[in-house]
Amino acid sequence: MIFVITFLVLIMLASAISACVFRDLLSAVIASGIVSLIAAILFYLLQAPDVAMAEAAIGAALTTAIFVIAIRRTKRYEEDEKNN
Amino acid sequence: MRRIISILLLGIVALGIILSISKIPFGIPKSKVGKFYIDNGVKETGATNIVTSVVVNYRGFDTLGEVTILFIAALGLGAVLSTRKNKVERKIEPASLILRTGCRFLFPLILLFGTYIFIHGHLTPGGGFQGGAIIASAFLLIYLGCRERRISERGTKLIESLGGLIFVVVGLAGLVISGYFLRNFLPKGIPNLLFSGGIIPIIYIAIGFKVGSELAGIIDNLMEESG
Amino acid sequence: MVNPVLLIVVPLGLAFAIPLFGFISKRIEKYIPTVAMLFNLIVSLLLIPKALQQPIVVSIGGFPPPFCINLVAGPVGILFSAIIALVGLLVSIYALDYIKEGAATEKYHTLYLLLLVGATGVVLTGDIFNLFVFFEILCISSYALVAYSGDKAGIESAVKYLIQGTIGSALLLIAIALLYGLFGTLNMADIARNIDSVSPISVFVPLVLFITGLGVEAAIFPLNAWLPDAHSSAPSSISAILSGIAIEVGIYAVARVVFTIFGAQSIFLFLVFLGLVTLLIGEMCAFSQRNIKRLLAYSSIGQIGLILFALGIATHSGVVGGLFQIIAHTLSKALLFLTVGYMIYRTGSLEISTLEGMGRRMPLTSLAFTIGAFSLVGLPPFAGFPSKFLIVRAALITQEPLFVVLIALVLLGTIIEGAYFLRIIQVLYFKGTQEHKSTNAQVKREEAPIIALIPIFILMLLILIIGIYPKLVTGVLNSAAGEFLNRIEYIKAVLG
Amino acid sequence: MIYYLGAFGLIFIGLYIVLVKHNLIKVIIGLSILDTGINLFLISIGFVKKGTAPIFSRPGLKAIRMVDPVPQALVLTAIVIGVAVLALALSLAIRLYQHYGTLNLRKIKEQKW
Repeated sequence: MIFVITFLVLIMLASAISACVFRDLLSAVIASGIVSLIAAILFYLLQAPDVAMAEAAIGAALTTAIFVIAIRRTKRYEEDEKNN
Repeated sequence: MRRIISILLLGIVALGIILSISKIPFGIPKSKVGKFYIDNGVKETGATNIVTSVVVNYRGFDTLGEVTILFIAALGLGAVLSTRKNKVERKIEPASLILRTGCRFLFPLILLFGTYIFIHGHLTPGGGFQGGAIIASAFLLIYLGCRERRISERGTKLIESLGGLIFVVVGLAGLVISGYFLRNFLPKGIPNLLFSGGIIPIIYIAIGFKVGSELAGIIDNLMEESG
Repeated sequence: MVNPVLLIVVPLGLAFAIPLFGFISKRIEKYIPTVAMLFNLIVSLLLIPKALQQPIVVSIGGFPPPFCINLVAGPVGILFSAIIALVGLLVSIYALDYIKEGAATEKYHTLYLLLLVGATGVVLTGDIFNLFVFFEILCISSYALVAYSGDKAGIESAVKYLIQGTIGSALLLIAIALLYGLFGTLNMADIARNIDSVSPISVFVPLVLFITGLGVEAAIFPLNAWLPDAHSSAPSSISAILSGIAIEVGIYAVARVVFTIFGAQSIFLFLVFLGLVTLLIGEMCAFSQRNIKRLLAYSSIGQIGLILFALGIATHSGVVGGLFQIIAHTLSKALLFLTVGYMIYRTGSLEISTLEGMGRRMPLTSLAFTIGAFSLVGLPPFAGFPSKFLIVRAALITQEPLFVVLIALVLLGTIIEGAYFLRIIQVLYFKGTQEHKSTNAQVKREEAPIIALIPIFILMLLILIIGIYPKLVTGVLNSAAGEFLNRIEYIKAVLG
Repeated sequence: MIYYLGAFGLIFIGLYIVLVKHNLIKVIIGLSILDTGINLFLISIGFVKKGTAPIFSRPGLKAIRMVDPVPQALVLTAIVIGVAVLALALSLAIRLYQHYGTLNLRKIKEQKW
């Protein structure tokens, strides 16, 4: 069990870091959605089914959808930081 | 430069929090308040889901505030996005047949599931917020599948207001009848039955409708003029 | 029997109902905030005598205090809720005309009412997580209201405000989580009772996180980058509320956390220095401003520094002085923003130099501005004088040489403040009149509309009355200071 | 214990993104990760080893080993607050983009700080 949890936490942190690194905002949003999804699984393992449900429905699904809509109305790529 | 300062700052914060966290052991029960709720929750509120009894009854005031915050966000989003009201005629390209049919097929089922979640909030995991979010995701699906459909703004407004008002009025009824705001004044019933828990199901149904219509309204507002 | 919970619930219910009223008639909507705040003012005034004898503790849901959320309507809570209701009422009357009918007018009025509900909730609640929730109500509605005008500046400052405010609330939530982990309870009195049973170092971290998190909203020195932008680009009625109520509520929350929950004597001197730095930086930035609303915003930072300084002295007279200064600042700054709102409306520019000759074009409004400015500087018959006098006396009474030096610096800040306000008043009355005299002797009078003059006039009167007869409020302030300084009494009142 | 580490990892990555990145949408992503981290931290404070969820779904369930319900209630509130702030922030980002044509906070310097 402990290995599964460690594995999940590591994936979660890795996708959080990749959300920081990605230049493509859409990929970053998907990565942060993965963070939320794994957090929901961890909530379930921590015996919090209510919160797991809320995180999956609100954090993972709706938040990602809102982000995607917002990106569609703005810009998809982060600008290069050096040219300013 | 900015990066180095930020990392230094974060380091200080991290050190402090780790110092403090080392005093909080992991995995042993430490809260007398939580223990009180577990011991007396079923008896005092009639809900078998203790989280629900905490959310709606013991800490119901927080929930009222939380509902208000979502209301503010929906309003503020409307105010921010609507100040320039030149609606561009959107070019709607229809979704593919499979997507459209699938969405139409799933929409009522998801609605049903969301309703189930918030009606059974006091018995099983779930409740008004989860159910409301699921209902909102059903509307999201409709936006993807049938792009010309829009929910009426009047309808969402009406449901939002009524949901909030029901919450406040139920609370005030408790104040009038028993002297405490949000007091669970209705008969508690037998635990584990659908009709139990006094005011909890009423409030959760109101919250479910309110959250569902608010989140759907937020998505609707964001989608507008996005062609 | 009037229940303090009504102060929060009735305006909240009315705010939820505003869209419903909108279905009946579009014209009712804008009167709802006025009605709600009138109700709050009456209820607060009714509760004052009872709250002075004994803090009114109301538990919500009818469970015994540590196990439910409870409201504590002591002298401090009732005092603040009365101020909020009073200023909220006056500004809502002003906004009846100032906010022009548009697509989102009813959203403005709803958000405005909810902002005041959040502020009232913060000052009345006795539970830290509930404090966080009401704080978020206050913050989120102010983000939305700063962006209400929808122009470039408004949106930009709302974004800055939102990012900094959200980081602040995140730190607040971490602090609450740590406290819950340490004590297993969220009730303020319960935490306060047990705070000494834990090693000081592990309590210190939540304390610092609390001060940082709340300090963003209270605009304490390094955390106030958002304030000048947000206050200057919001509509003037909202600037009045943000400057007059929102940051004071932030200061209240800091004081409540430091005094009541943590009882942290070691940090008081730090607060004094923080307040002094905030004061000097605010006043110096204000001095170099050309934009009138930014000037007023920086002056708010300076005043917040002064309040923090006074509270940090942590003697009885010091806290009384700080609370008095809160009242004086709320009334004067609201008055200044309200008058400036119509001056800007007439000239169409925020530059101070364009206000030339306003003393003749809008004599009543200019008079009100002058009174507000004099009160803020602390000239005698106005409300700012007794408060500054009390603070200076409190600092001298400690008889420590350190405080004598510090109070000299505070007076230096006041002199800077006096200098820039005199400059504006000079522009208002004595500049640009020569040309007018030669060309057309009769300058066209363009007074603010009568419905906006009513709240301005009432504020003017209040400033004068409190200035001439400070005993009117010192009674309440004395018991309020007692509530802050006597934790044991507070704990006993809540937990029995 | 690993939960604490995960939660703090998320909190610091979130704060780092907010402090260092210039793109507004990136900053908002950082805020959302920060929120998730705090929620995970709160829930792991309330965890009890070998505990069950605080739901009396079967009549014979013992109350002695149950997870603390209070943090779960708090997190439920915090999640909803988080999504509310996020939606407002994104709507502001959309308006900001309409005004300036960029989301880079460094380039948007109309007003002095």
